[in-house]
Amino acid sequence: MELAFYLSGLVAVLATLGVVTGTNAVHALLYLIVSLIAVAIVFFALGAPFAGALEIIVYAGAIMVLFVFVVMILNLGQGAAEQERIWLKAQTWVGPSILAAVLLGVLVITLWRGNTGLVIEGETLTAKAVGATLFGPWIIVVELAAMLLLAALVTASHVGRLPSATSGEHSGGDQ
Amino acid sequence: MILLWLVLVPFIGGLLCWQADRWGEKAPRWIALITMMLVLIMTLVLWLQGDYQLPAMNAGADSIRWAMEWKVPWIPRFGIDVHLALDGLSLVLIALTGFLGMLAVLCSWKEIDDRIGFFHLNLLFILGGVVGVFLAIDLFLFFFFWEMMLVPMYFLIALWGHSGSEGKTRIRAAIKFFIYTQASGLLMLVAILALVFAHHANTGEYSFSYADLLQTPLSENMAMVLMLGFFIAFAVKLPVVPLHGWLPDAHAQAPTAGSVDLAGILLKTAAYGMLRFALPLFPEASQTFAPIAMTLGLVGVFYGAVLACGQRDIKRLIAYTSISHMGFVLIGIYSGSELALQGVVVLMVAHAFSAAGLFIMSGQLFERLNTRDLQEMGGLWGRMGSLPGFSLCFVAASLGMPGTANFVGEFMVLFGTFPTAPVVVIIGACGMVFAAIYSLILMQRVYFGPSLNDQKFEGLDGREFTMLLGIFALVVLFGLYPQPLLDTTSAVMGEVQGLFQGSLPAGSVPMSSLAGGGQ
Amino acid sequence: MNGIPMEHGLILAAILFAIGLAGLMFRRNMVFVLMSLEIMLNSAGLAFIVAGTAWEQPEGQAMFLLVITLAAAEASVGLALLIQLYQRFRTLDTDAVSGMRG
Amino acid sequence: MGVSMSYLPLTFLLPLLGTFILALSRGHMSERGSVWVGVSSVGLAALVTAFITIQFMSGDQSAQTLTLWTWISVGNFTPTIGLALDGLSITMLGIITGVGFLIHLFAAWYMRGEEGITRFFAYMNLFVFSMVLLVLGDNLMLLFLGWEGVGICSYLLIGYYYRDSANGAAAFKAFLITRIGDVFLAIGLFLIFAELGTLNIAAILEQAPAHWATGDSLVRWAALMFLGGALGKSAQLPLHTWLADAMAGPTPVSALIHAATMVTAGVYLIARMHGIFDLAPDVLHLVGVIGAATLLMAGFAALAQTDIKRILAYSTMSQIGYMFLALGVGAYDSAIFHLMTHAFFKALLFLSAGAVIVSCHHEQDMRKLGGLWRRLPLAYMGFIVGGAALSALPLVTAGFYSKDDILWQSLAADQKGLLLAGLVGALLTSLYTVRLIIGTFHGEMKSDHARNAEPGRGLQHGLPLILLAVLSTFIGAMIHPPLSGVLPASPGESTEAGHTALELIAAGTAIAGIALAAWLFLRKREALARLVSGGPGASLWTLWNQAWGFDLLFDRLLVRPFRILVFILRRDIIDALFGLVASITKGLNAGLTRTQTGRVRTYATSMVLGATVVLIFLAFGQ
Repeated sequence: MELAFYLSGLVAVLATLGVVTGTNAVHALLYLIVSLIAVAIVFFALGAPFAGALEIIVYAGAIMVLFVFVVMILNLGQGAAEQERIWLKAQTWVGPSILAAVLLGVLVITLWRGNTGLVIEGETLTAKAVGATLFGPWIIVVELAAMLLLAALVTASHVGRLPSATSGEHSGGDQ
Repeated sequence: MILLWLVLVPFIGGLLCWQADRWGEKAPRWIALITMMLVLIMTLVLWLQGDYQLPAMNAGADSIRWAMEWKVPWIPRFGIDVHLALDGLSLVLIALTGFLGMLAVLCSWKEIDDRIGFFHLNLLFILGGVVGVFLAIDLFLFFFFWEMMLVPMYFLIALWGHSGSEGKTRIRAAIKFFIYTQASGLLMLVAILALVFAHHANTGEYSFSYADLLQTPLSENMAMVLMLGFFIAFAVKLPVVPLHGWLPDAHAQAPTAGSVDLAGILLKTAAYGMLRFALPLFPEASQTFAPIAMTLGLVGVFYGAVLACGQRDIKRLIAYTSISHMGFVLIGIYSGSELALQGVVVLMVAHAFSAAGLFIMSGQLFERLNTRDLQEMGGLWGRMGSLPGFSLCFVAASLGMPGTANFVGEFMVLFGTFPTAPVVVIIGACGMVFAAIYSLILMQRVYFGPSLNDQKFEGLDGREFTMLLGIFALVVLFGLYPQPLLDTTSAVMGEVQGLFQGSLPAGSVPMSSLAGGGQ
Repeated sequence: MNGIPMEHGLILAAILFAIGLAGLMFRRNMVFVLMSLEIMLNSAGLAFIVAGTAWEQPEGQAMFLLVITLAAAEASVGLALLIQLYQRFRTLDTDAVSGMRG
Repeated sequence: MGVSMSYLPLTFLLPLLGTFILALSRGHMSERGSVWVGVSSVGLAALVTAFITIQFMSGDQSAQTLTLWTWISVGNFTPTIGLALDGLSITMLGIITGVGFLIHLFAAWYMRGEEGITRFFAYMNLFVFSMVLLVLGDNLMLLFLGWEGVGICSYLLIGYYYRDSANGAAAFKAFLITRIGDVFLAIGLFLIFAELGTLNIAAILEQAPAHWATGDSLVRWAALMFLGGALGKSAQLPLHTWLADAMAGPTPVSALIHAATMVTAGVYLIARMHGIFDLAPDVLHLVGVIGAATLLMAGFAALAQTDIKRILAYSTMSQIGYMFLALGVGAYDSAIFHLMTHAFFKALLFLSAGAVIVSCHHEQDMRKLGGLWRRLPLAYMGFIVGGAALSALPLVTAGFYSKDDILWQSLAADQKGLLLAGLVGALLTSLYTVRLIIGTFHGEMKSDHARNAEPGRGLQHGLPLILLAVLSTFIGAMIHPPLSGVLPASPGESTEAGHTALELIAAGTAIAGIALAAWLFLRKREALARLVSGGPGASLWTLWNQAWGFDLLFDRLLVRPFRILVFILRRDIIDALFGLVASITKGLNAGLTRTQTGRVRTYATSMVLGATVVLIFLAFGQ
């Protein structure tokens, strides 16, 4: 169970690195999907099957498909790759990555010194328990989540309307 | 009840003028003139029938006896009430405000021609605020009027001023004036509130009234800090040298009426504030602070004089001369001798008249020559009717020529301060030489010397002639017979001097050390 | 090996978060920015789960659910904006859209 | 039978009335009208003075006072507008109004045709008003009022020809230097009031001996301050540079102000406050020394001047030096006596010079005049009588009696040094007087101004000259000012030793001086010219011409630094300091706006930066 955790953790890290340094949008997307699946495996390894399933279905399934769909609309593919390469010149990514590394270092050091000594043995937390808390004390939060989704739905549908679909207004009108 | 009317009349008059703009050009001017005349008449009536020879306040009496008092609770929770009171000092200064208000309206008869109603509204609101300051005895009300004075003055300079020399715009000058006085007003507010809380701390109830706050015992350095709060607020308005930056700019860019008001009355509110609030509320702190204040006054005298000699703009020159005169006022206030304090009152009145006269003269020069630059003037003596003659008289007054009220005031201050601080007086007396330098420079550059062309300008018309003659008559009258002025303020000054009865200000050089020899 | 100490899980989340953050900062293409955002959100979710399971409490996973809803909502709006950006400026470069300059 | 004091205020109200009428006439007054008002006001004042003098002389000559109203009354500071009449003030009043009237009469002729004559007579009347007040004031505040009024009038009159800025500068300089003297006087007033609590002169003189012991440092300070004030007004050594430039004004002004009245105000002040000076003997001696020094300095300077009026100005300075010398040795009576005779013959000299100048179309340079004695007989007569009185021609001139009295008093007070200075001064005086007369009237006419000079005619021109000429002779010396009760006894009364011997020596020096000068300037003119053009002679001549370089010294020492200071501070440095605050905020604003680049990435990076810093602080901060 630990082996699965460490292995999939490694895969996840490598995949995200691939996403971040990728020049081709579609390749990056695929790397992202791989990383999400690796994280799902980690959840399973940790004994949170409900979360793992959610991750795969909602995250990898729905959101990534959305991304792929958008990328396909804008047919980024190969054309934009050279452009990406120009943008990724050395001096653009050195600064931010150093900064991220420093932040990482700080987090790791604080975690390392934290030594709470908690160890995860791997017994699963069943979806039933999660469901009970969700619809028990956290009922309001779920309602709020629902409202958030509704708001996102409305905005996305409104903002994302493509000109061709509307009645011939010039593109980028003042919706 | 008449006190309330004294405050309200200018405000009502102002509103009337504002509306009267619709009925033609002359209406606002006449209404403004009548309002200020009303204020002056009311004060004169008060002066004649009221007797201001308050018997020497016996030390024990806690309540200070006012000639007239009018009190209405305003915010009872904090002990704030609309408490107006009148005594000798405030009466003299309100009469001065009335007179100078009339002058301001008269001298801008032809000068202001756009938005006349709004101009007179601002002018009368300033005067109303000033009358409020002189009457308010409740510290909150005093602060209310103190801040209320500034806004219309800002508009007066910003909207009707002239653009300054070297491109300094009048908006900049107005803003500078506003920031200076506003910031210092804030300091005073903090001091007032601290005082009220200190009062609350040991009597358990809030009160802003002057009589109560007089009794609040304060620790040594707390009193010094609060006194400094008040002093800085008044020092900016007086103006005392380091904080004087706003006066020359405000004067150079203000319209004549604004300058007359500014120099004539607004500077006096600061001196009044010191005499009414800074000294009585913190007697010991003021005593220890006296030597520093006197040196500041001296610095003011010399700094104002030296800078006045170097100015090219006539109104800036006159502004610096009033800084120099106000240096003497500061010395007189902190000298602590009754003679000097009486001298301060006479000097305040005299400076108001001579500064108003000089500003009206420069206003008329501007109307004729359309410039304030001394380089472009010269040899104007015979070419302007009797204006040069009057300016000679006012220059003599600002010079401190005996026979004018300035001389009486200045010499009383110096006579009074000599026993307590001889060194300050000796250096101050040398200031008289500098007064001669800048006054004669003004005369020399404007009226004498070769004239650029011999074009004749029209002389003074009836209005201007009566105005200048009136002011000069008053300057000479108080120069030769200042007794009525002195009698009205003798009681108040006695009280203020009583505070310094305790000990000679620590820093002063007692007479014997100067003698340094066999007695 | 008797189980995974919580710190390792959290360190993994931190690494993922840092990589996402770096990507956010230096990528100029809007799509990659959104993807890095997703990574960061995902790593936050991971941290919740690790902590939740370490303390054996279901709240961690409940919170994870919320993280996911948030990610979904944010992604949809982000992509909608992306499309508008593309329509309007014919480019996906975030630097081109710097109208709000000082 | 006391003097009817109620008429006394007329002596100064009449000139004041004249000033008002002329000032408020706003230029509608014709020239004849303004002359008539100006001269008659002073004439009437002179009449009133004569009337009062007759009453005073016939009475018991006791001091009388008249208080019009209390000027200021605060606590014990109660100066009043009060007049005091005693021997000293009646003499001064007589000189001011009498000589003043004659000068006004002459001015009517002198100023004919000048534009702004109304203004001239207004100032002259104002001057007479202030001078009378100065003399009659019974307290020091009123004296100070007259003192300053006289100062401002001399400023206005010196700067009368205001078109030429040089005259303005001369007037400015005169007022400024006298103002410095006034500051000393003011400090003296403060000191006296702080110590004695009163400003009334009579009270001061009576309380002073009781309050201070002789030589007390405070009374020495007070005496020094009074001396400072007197030096300023009477143009004595340190504060004397303004008198020579004051000649820029019209000649009647120089006659009235810079010969007869104003410059003697300092002598009057010291004589009036003799009580204070008696308590400070070393300061009194200082007065004598300054008198002697000025006497010599002015004598030499007068020798090397070319402008008639400047010669007379320096001669006035040296004659006042004689008066100070007399005061220094305690001979107050002879100082006032010399003051009176000097007023007569110096006014005569100035008016005759005025006559010459107007006749030669405002030509004042001696080198351009000459040979005028036949064309201008009256002026020549004036110069001869005045010059003789000035150089103290024995027996026949007033100057002889008054100047030798001073020499005798200094001998009696055994001040050998001062006596020697006096004698050398007498020699110098006769030298430059004769040089002046010969230079202007004898020899050949050196310019066309001189050639077609037409003599003045009419009563206004002739009467003053003749009257003053008469007064400058021994007749004038017969008028003894009634100072018996007023001033302390002078040293000369007690001993008579050596009086006649001294008189002979003094007469001898005067005659020798005149003879030497006549021989030098008539015969040896070329030799003198050569001497002056050569090396050492030329530098000595310029040194004397520049009046020993005091002017230059003051200019370098005081005027130039002040001008530099004014130039530096012109921009109001302290205000600029506050301006700094404004500019700093503006700079910050400019800097910060640059950070708003509008790019999303920079905002993200700055957010992360902030977060990291906070995190680091939290993690490792405590």
